[in-house]
Amino acid sequence: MYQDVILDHYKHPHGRGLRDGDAEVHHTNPTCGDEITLRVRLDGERIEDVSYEGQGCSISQASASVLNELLVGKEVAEARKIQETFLELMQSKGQIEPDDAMEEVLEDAVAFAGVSKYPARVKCALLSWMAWKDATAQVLSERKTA
Amino acid sequence: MYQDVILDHYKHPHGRGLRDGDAEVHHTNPTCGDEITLRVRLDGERIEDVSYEGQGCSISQASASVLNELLVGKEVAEARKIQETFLELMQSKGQIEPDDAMEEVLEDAVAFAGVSKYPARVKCALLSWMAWKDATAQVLSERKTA
Amino acid sequence: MTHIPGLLDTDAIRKDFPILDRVVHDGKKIVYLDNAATSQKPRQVLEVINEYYERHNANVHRGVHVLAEEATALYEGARDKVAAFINAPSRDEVIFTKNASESLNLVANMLGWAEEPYRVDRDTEIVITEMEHHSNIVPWQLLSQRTGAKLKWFGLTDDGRLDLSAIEEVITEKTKVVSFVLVSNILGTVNPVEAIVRRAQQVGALVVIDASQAAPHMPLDVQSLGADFVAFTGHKMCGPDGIGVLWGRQELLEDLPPFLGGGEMIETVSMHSSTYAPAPHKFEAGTPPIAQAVGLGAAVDYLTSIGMERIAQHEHALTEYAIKRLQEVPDLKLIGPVTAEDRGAAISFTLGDIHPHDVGQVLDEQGIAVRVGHHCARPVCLRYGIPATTRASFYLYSTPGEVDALIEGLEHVRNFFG
Amino acid sequence: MTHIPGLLDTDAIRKDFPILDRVVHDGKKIVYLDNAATSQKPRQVLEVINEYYERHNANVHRGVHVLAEEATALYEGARDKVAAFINAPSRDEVIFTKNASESLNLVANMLGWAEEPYRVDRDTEIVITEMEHHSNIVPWQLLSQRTGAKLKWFGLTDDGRLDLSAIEEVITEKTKVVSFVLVSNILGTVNPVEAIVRRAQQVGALVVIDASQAAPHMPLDVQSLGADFVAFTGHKMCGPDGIGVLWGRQELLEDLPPFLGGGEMIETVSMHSSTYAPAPHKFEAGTPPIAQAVGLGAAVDYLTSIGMERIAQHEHALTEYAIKRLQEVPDLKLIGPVTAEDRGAAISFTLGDIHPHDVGQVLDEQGIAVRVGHHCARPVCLRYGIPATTRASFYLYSTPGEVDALIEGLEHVRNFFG
Ligand SMILES: Cc1ncc(COP(=O)(O)O)c(C=O)c1O
Ligand SMILES: Cc1ncc(COP(=O)(O)O)c(C=O)c1O
Repeated sequence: MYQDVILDHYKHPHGRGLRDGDAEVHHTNPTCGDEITLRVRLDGERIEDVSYEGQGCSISQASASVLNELLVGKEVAEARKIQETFLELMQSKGQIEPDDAMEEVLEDAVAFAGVSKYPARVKCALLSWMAWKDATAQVLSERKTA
Repeated sequence: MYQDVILDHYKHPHGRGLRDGDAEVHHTNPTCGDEITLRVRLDGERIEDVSYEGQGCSISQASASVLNELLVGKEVAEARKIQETFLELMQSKGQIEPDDAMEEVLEDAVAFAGVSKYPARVKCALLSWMAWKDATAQVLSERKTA
Repeated sequence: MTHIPGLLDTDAIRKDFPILDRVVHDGKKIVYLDNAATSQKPRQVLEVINEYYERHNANVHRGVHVLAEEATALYEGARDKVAAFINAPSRDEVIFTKNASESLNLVANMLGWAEEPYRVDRDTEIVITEMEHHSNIVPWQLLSQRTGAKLKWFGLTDDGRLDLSAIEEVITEKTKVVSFVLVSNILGTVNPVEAIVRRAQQVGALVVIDASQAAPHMPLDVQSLGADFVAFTGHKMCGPDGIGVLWGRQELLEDLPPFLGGGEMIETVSMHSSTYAPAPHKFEAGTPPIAQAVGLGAAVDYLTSIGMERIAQHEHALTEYAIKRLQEVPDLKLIGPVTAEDRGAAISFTLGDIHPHDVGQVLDEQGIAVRVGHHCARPVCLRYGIPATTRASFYLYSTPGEVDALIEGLEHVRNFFG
Repeated sequence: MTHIPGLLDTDAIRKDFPILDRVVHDGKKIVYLDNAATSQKPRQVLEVINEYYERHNANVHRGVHVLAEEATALYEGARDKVAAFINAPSRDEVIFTKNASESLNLVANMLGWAEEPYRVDRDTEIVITEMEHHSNIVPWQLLSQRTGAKLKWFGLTDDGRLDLSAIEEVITEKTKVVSFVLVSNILGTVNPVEAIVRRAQQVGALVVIDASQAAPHMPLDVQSLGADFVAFTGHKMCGPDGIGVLWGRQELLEDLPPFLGGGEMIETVSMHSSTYAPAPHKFEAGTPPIAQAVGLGAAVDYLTSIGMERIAQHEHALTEYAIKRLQEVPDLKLIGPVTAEDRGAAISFTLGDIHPHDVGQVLDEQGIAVRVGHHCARPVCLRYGIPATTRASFYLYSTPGEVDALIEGLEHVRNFFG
């Protein structure tokens, strides 16, 4: 499960640290103590920044780094598609062998395919993604009510 | 377990029916619905009568009949000894083979030796004896306080 | 051998149950007719349990090592199997308990501690029936004593059925919960679920069904029952001891408070306060009966491989035959429905004046195992003015030959005490 | 092989545990160091359980047939064995539950529903400690929420011991119950029972001891502990899942109200009211975990045949060795006492910045099974400002070779993430 890509992101995380955002969420994985504070800044439909801070295992840390790399700069709709694809992969219990199409969508994130075989670790990989989804939804719903 | 003596007492019970007494008790065996109402009449230290009515299995019925036959006319002290010997036999889990001495004390009641091997039935055999003990204690304690 | 249509191939089935070869009392092969108390276990279940302990044993959840992952997959896999067996809309609605009694107590306690609109308190009413097992009476008596709620019940007709004639007065606007047995363990009666559920829903009461004697014997579909909670127990359905099930509707399980507190049921704990995991885990405090759940999963596989419809058919045919034969025994009186219609395979009776204890004992001497007593349903005995009954109860491995043995045994009992 | 005095003949013992031959991850023999989560089961226990199901299986109590009598004798025989194992003054003080969590919830619920002088209510206080397992925290939190009683606790010292310096302020005249762990499952700490019991008795508070991590590992004598209730769990002491024990003092069990209602726990039931059986049955509603109790009886026989003193000595020697070796690992920090004195064989640690999940996972790849996380004792992690720990825990079959494997494994972890 510890692909080099994952270890690389773990040791050299992208975009780590908290910067300005339109919404902030705090998610935890109570069973292992993983935590993340994550902020999203949108410019219209474009994701301008995803900044984060937290503690956790290599999988959750690397996953946040990959998320930052993948989603910043994308439109929300596309980012959602990426998030859903990643979720699908992680819930596959090792049954999905990522093909080229999936690799095109997920880029580095396909390295997490192996993690999906470890039920106890799937939550680690998903932590930052769930936080991102939540934060984005908050920004959008605040906009609506504003 | 069904010795002829037991079946005999079951079919032709001694002293069944409620007559005058100095104390009355009602005991039940909730697990099987056996019930007995029992009265004791004492004349000084002598047991003048043990009368009873109830419903229950052959073991509990026969045991009450044997009790009546054995205890009526005895002194309380001697009856207590008999009751204790019977209790000991019934709690022996089939380990006691009644000898002549025991047979002299218990007479027909030695027939219940086999019942002691059946934990579920020991309570049936003891029901009337416990009722008798209880009723007798009541009479004696009432006398004291009177 | 008597030929009766609808029977299973019991020759084959009996080979799966090692205990049925047991010989008692100097050479008498056991005739096990105490299935309503507990069922026997097939090799297929015992092997799975052994295999679990010998190869995969670990504590579930949160473990990152192979054994913990395997144990978790097996335990949660058992939940999937049970969910499929009862056609639960979601696996997360299946809670593992230690037995049906705990399942029923769990519901009673949840409702006592719940917020509105579920809360049972002094202004509300609880409805049960006179044919409940003590495990579906005492928890409600305790709840009623502790909350001040009024406990009401449906009485019984002379022929062993629920008397629903006054249903509108029994289940009222004040009723918060109606709990009743699907198949009576003492009378054999199969109760009319629809009529009761309809009335309960009219007044907005929750419905709890005690399916302890149904799950082992017939197809069970919690969705078509229309209840809110369904309880049953593993040991009566070819599973091991120590495992029960409570199925509950998801929204309810989300809204209702936990019962037992401890490991596994929490989300996060500090000394000052805790939050709880989502159902089913919220209701599974402590190390669950892991091997037992896995065993129950294997039991469900076993039963499914034979087919619950086929099992029900087998038992129905056997019950019909047994009732017919029992009615030929002089002085024998059935307690409960006297036909096999809407009836399970537990048959209670009295035999003249002979006390059930004596009936059971003399049958036992012939190797025939029946249960005697009030069968944890004493109010039924009170209702019919009897101290106890003798009960013969059948399962998928029971045969007409065993019914015949029972009849012969009863003849012997009559002669013995005649 | 390292030679250490005081060790058991693990070559012989390991032959009793089939799972220890299990090979994982392409050829690595398992090194099972997750014994604080659950123990493995010897053949001797598995055989007894199988024999029970294959020859004696029936429901207990009230049965007049051979199987029911055998099952009852085996079940009640297990109670005798457990009573002897913990030196209980009476067998009737031993209650079988489903696990230690249920045992602890049972006590908390009894005290909530009790009459005076036991009743816990808004004017009273409950005392626990910061090193409790969630199963000894959440039941008291629930009781406190539901009754208004105040929940207080002893904090921890930096070296992983109870801070009893303010014992007179923590346990006061208002304290109704003090519940604490004998051996911590996360820190390994063995707590000073006498000091706490003495103070509790001064103020007339009941004492509950969670012996879940003690019963498997050392002689347990409920009389010399001086507590009122002692809880432990079968699966951690070579017994099956699904069985726990609550020992309680007879007078208390007589006086206190029941918890779960149902079959087996009653004396007599009518629709209007019920009376309860004497303890222990009063607290054993429904069909108990029969085969599991019988299995626990066999486990107790097994442990006794080896000798609890000898087991304690073995684990002490191994713990001493493990602590020494672990301290040689760079960046490794023990969480809990740093010597083997007054310490059980569960050893928690952190390894630099490497998250315990990663430590556990990489160890697992080498076949080494440890547990990572908060070990159902999250307040301890909060106290020491860490998200989680890695925990290695030993038992009677653990060897110095396995300690060495752990140390090597940790070196590999460091290199991997270094
Ligand atoms: C100290 C302690 N208390 C209580 C428990 C709970 O035991 P169980 O999960 O068997 O209920 C455990 C184990 O998980 C424990 O280690
Ligand atoms: C109808 C019914 N309900 C509940 C129960 C209780 O099941 P358990 O004893 O497994 O809790 C039983 C069996 O004893 C039963 O027959």
